[in-house]
Amino acid sequence: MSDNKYLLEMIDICKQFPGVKALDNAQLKLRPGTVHALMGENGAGKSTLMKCLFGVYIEDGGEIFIEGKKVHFDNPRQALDNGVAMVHQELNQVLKRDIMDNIWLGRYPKNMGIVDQKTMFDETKKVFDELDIDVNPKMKIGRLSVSQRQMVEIAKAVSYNAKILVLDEPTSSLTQEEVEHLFKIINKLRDKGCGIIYISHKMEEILQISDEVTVMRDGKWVGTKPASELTTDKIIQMMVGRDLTNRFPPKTNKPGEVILEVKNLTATYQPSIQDVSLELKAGEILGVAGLVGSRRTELLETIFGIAHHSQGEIILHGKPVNNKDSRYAIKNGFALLTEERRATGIFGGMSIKFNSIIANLNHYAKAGVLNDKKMDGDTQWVIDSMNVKTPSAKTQIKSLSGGNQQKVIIGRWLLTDPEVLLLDEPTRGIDVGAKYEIYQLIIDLANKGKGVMVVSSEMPELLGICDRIAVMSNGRLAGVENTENLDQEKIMKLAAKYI
Amino acid sequence: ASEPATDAPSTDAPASDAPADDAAPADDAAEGDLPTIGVCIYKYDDTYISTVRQALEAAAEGKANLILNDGKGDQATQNDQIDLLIEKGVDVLLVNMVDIGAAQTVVDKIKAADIPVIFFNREPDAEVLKTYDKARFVGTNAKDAGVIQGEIIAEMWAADPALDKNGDGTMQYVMFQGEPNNPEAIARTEWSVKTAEEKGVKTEQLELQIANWDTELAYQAMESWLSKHGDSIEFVIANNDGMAQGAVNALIAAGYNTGEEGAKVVPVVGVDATDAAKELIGAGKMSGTVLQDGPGMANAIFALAMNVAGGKDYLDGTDYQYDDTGIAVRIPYQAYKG
Amino acid sequence: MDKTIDKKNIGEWLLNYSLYIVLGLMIVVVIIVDPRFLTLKNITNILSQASTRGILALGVAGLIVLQGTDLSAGRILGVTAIVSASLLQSTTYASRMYPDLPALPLIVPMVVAVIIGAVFGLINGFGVAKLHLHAFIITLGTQLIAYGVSCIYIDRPPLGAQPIANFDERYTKFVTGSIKFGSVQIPYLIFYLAIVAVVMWFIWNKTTLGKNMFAIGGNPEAAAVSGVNIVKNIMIIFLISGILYGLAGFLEAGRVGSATSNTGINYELDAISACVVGGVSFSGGVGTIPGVLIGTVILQFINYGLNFIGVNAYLQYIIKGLIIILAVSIDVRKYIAKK
Amino acid sequence: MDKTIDKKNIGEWLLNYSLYIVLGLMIVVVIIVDPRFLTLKNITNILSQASTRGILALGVAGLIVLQGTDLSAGRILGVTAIVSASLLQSTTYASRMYPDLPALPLIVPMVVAVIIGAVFGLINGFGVAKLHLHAFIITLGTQLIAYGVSCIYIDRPPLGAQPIANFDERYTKFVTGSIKFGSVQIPYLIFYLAIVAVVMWFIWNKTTLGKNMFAIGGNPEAAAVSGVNIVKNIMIIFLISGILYGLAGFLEAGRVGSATSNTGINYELDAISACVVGGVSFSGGVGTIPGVLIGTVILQFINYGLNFIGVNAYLQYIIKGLIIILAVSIDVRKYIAKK
Ligand SMILES: Nc1ncnc2c1ncn2[C@@H]1O[C@H](COP(=O)(O)OP(=O)(O)OP(=O)(O)O)[C@@H](O)[C@H]1O
Ligand SMILES: Nc1ncnc2c1ncn2[C@@H]1O[C@H](COP(=O)(O)OP(=O)(O)OP(=O)(O)O)[C@@H](O)[C@H]1O
Ligand SMILES: OC[C@H]1O[C@@H](O)[C@H](O)[C@@H](O)[C@H]1O
Ligand SMILES: [Mg+2]
Ligand SMILES: [Mg+2]
Repeated sequence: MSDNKYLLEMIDICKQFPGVKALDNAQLKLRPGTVHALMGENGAGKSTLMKCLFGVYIEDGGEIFIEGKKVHFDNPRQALDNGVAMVHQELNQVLKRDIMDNIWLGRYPKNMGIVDQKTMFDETKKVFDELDIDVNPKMKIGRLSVSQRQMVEIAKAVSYNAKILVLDEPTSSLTQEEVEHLFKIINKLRDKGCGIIYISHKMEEILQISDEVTVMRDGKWVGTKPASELTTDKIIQMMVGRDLTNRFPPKTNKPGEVILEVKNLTATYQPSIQDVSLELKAGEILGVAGLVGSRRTELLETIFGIAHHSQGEIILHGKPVNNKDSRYAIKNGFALLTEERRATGIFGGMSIKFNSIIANLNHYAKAGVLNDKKMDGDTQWVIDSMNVKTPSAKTQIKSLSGGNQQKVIIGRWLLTDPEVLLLDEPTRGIDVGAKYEIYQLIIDLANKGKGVMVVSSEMPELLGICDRIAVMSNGRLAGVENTENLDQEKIMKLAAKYI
Repeated sequence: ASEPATDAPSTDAPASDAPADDAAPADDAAEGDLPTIGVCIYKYDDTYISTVRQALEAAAEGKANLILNDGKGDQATQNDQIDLLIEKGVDVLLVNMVDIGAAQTVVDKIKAADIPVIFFNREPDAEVLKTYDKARFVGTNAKDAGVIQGEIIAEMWAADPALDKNGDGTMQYVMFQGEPNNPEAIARTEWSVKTAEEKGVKTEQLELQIANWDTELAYQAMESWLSKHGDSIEFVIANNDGMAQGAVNALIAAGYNTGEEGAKVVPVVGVDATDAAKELIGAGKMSGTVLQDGPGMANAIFALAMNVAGGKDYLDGTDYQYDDTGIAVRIPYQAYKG
Repeated sequence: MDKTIDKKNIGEWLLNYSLYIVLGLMIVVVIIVDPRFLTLKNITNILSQASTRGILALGVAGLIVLQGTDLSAGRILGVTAIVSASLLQSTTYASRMYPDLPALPLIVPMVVAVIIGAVFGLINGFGVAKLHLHAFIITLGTQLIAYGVSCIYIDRPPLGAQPIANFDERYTKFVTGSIKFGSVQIPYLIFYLAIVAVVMWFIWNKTTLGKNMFAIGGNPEAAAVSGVNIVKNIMIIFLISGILYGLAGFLEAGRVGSATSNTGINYELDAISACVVGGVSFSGGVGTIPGVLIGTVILQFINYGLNFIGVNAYLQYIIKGLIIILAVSIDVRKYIAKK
Repeated sequence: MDKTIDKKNIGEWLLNYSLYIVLGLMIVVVIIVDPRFLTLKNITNILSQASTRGILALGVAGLIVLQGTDLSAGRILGVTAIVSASLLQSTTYASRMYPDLPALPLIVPMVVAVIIGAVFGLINGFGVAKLHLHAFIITLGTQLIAYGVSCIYIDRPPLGAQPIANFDERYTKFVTGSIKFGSVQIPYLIFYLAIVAVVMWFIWNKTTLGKNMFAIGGNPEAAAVSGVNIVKNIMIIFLISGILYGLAGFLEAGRVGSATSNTGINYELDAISACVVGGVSFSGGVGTIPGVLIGTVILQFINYGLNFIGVNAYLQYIIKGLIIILAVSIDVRKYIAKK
């Protein structure tokens, strides 16, 4: 059929979901010993294509060849058995079990029919050492931070020793350091002759790591080119089908008076944040940087009131506020975009309308009875102003791509007309086009005098849009600096201050 | 077939004959001085059985300590309770079995502990009881209730030709049976019809439903039968008043048996003579029932129990007699027609 | 190409209306076996029998939407039935429970029943919302408690656990009466169910409470972040369920003509089945009022129809089991993610 | 600072051992009310009474770990009890079900019971794994079917639905016999439970099947993408549950001395309660074998202890309800995420 030039060929793959043609004759050809980046806007069909390869979905049409042999996988087991391993965009882990149980799930080493815990432990340790992961394999995985969990997921995929390794946004919550480490591993695997499919929205990474780049748009194949022939702008142009000159919109906001003061905030249930004090001004974008587990998420949660504090004060407009829970927070003008969209953001089975209006019901209700017209109007506003790609307002949100889901949730919060926005990784897993839109939105909000706190693991992003950046280190505040005085290296130094 | 021992006095069986009275007066007797009687009830909230239980408690007041146990309609639970009562060292056991099939197991347990036992209401096989010389039974003659029902039916059928609505000379009836494997239920179902036939009533069964003695289940079944058979149903026979009541309520809702002048009537007969049934009969909404004398049964059980607890023979000083099994005391039924 | 689309559309249509199709098929089978089934009276019978169950199911449905369940529904119905019954015995009935009680206005026992139901509902809600118990457990607890309370209430010397019966005429009329439309008698009970269903539909679809319910059921953590007062909303939904049980209990005693400590036993299984057959999902956040109603009618139809065509009582259990499995198997096809 | 840590540690310790503490407290209360309770015989009584229930609970537990439940457990136990009983009636008993059946080796009826249980288990598993039904629904269906089958099996002309009783001596001995250790009689039943518990502990903790079970219960998607054969593993866990129900049914008939169509009714509620009281969580992926055992013993102790000190039967329901709520309320504290 075809010569063995390619490790993997996916030809004319089609996949239809109710209402969406997710893949429309998509193509991908992966050479052995290369890193192949798969790029595309949110919803372009990258994850779907990989899930077809991995047997999670079954394609409606098209052919898949591995080393020239036609294959068809009905389930992940078959894919794994044929040398394909995958890190999924969503973290699929059994949080109540320990790390080793998760890593060896589906292939437990056995000794006379009994699961061999010792081998599991030793092998896990080996993989972790190789990847420089420093956690006890016997720990419950649910106790790890998101980024640690992502590292474990990568370790697991690597440990399959697969010919083909798919990484679907593996670095979405990794720090710079961890990313560097991951790249070392990837390079090692490449040298061994593995083929690696790498999906990411982080342009720098793509150019740094990949040999070839395939770009998709609307489920279709747009093109495949050697990375050496590409620049960020060229990739973006292929992805969006038009020019996108700047990655960050012009910063037009002007910080004004202090609106929010956080004084000596210490969370009740430790380990968590300790003695954090900072100020947020009207019209200011304050970044929050830090290493994994530095408690940035907890900082936002404690300010928002869904995590309790034992000491300290939160002062809004000079008056202490007591955010006893999210209702008080919303009433007091706070909004929190959470880090784990699927777990704590979307109502998957519900419509876009439901997802848009749910935090703002008080505005539509008279004596508990809702005004449908107002709700429809606001939903339309969310779809329009966030540029949500959806067939209708009644579509279930879970059938949107990750990026579009995120836009709906940002829209949800904007409807509540907050004064202080707490955004935890607002652009995680969002494509460049949409990222730009979100940056613009953040700046617009600041222009309207709102205070915005942005937690992000992408330092260029923080450096690109923030007025000041607070750096967290091991639950403490290591410093707050004007952005002009900072660069990636300085941030890293601060991040290590209390370790 | 053996006739019931109708000569045994029931309601007026003097509990004061019981030996416990010879002991110190109740008020200054320490609890420990009184005999301890373990009682196992098949299901506490069974209407009829709870009359027996209440009467038993009244009889025991100041004369004995009763330890009452609710079998909850589950023989396994009852077995567990018997183990416990044996371990507590009661003087006598009174057992109203859930499932008479388990009688041998229960008798064996009790025999091993050498505790006297009186079974009541739900009758185990006499052969089983005879494997233990300290086992007795107090109850009714299961078939009698059915026989009396049959007599009531035959009498009514003969007295009022209008009951044969379709005039075919045959009584089309529906039957509500208690539990599937309860000997009383089976005997009542069988003998009510058999007796009516013996007395010259030709019968045809339209429907039979096992309704677990339950009013609601009977109500539902009756409602659907009524719409299916309409006026073809000429008689309703129920193993107890609970189910009869459900049938009556469904009939009333469908415009029958309203007790008003000229209303269409489908006669309903039950067993137990509960107060509710008596009231319905008084109001002309139900036709008859068979009185089962709960207090009478309780008094008999208690008298026998006190005797054996006091080291005497079961029947010592009472007017009760064994039937031809030599170990069972029978409390008679009576017809109740209002 | 056109043909496959047609086929797919028909398939989807069949799925969407599967419940109605199942019901329709069952009706057809019954009519074929016994054509006498085809009377209006049978339909009104089924509907009025479905009424108290329907009200119960509407109460349970909200709890299933909240990812919960309710094992206590039947017993709560039982205790409220007993209490309403005891307050409405005919004053001419000598052995009534409260010999000195005057004839009460109907509304009084109804309110008492509703309050008792509400209290139990609140206990269940408290268990779920505040004690963080799974609904299965707290309602198993209240099931036992409600049963114990019923027994203690009903079982009084000298007679013991007697059924409470012989009701005041007004009560019986209020519950079992009917309106004549031309030649058709429509039982009041059908109207009562209809009123409750409309109110519940409104709550589910047009109020903040309804939206919050679906939010909590769909993703409790997201709801917590979105300013939904989880505790309050769960408590209110449980409160409403309790109110409906109380109402159903009040009606059930009147409908059946008596109440015993057995009244309501296992009703919750039918109510839950009705919800699930009607498309309310155990995974939470999914369900509709018409679905619950059709589920209730299907179950009641199974009971009634099988009896009507004279299926052996034992076989009825097996058939009922099979139909429940079948109906839900078809319904879940809608939600099974395509691979 | 040290003090608060101590306090916290004590708090945690109390939480971790809460079940044992609850059990201990109950025992103390019973002993205070009636010191005669303190005999070995009472303990062996409770344990042997807990045996068949414990085996049932061990079967149900795996299904709860899989985020499921089982409403059919009691009825499956019932049908297997009936069938084993019918094959082991004393050959000298005239009205036995199979008059011509010779005395069978005990293993034959046991295997038959286990096979019947296994078949029901597989049907349940098929419903969950293949038809994608919630366990509540498929097991509600098989509950009805198993009951119907029991009734039809037991209800034969000419005698109708007689209890199946009068067992072969070997059977009764095998089930209700005991071994003497010094002055203590230890019933065989306790050993049977112990053996089953050890086997199940091994399966849960030392085999791929067990680990897969926890993974599927904890996060089915994670298990799926890791190449776990979800369908197969679910089916096997259900199969095992069915086998245990069959075994429990075989033992239960022998223990009680008879089997009827009522045998096993509502046992599943006790089994599920035992699991949940013992810390098996409805949210899936959590549970231990010792937990299930202690849960079973706690429930049996409630029954036994309350009867022992002579608590009114109706009050017992209320107290049992309260204790279940209390025990689980304490247990769930462990898992409530504090923020
Ligand atoms: N299970 C599903 N059911 C229905 N539609 C789906 C499903 N999964 C994906 N889709 C749709 O298929 C399209 C492609 O989605 P996919 O997740 O593959 O995009 P992506 O390129 O990975 O996007 P992102 O960068 O946001 O992860 C989207 O329109 C999405 O809404
Ligand atoms: N070293 C650790 N040991 C145990 N648990 C940890 C550790 N680090 C973090 N966690 C837990 O992981 C979760 C995530 O931590 P947190 O979100 O505060 O870190 P972060 O700096 O926001 O990291 P990320 O960038 O991944 O969001 C928290 O619930 C925290 O309790
Ligand atoms: O076994 C229970 C039954 O006992 C019968 O004697 C009685 O008539 C029935 O109403 C029912 O109580
Ligand atoms: Mg994707
Ligand atoms: Mg974080």
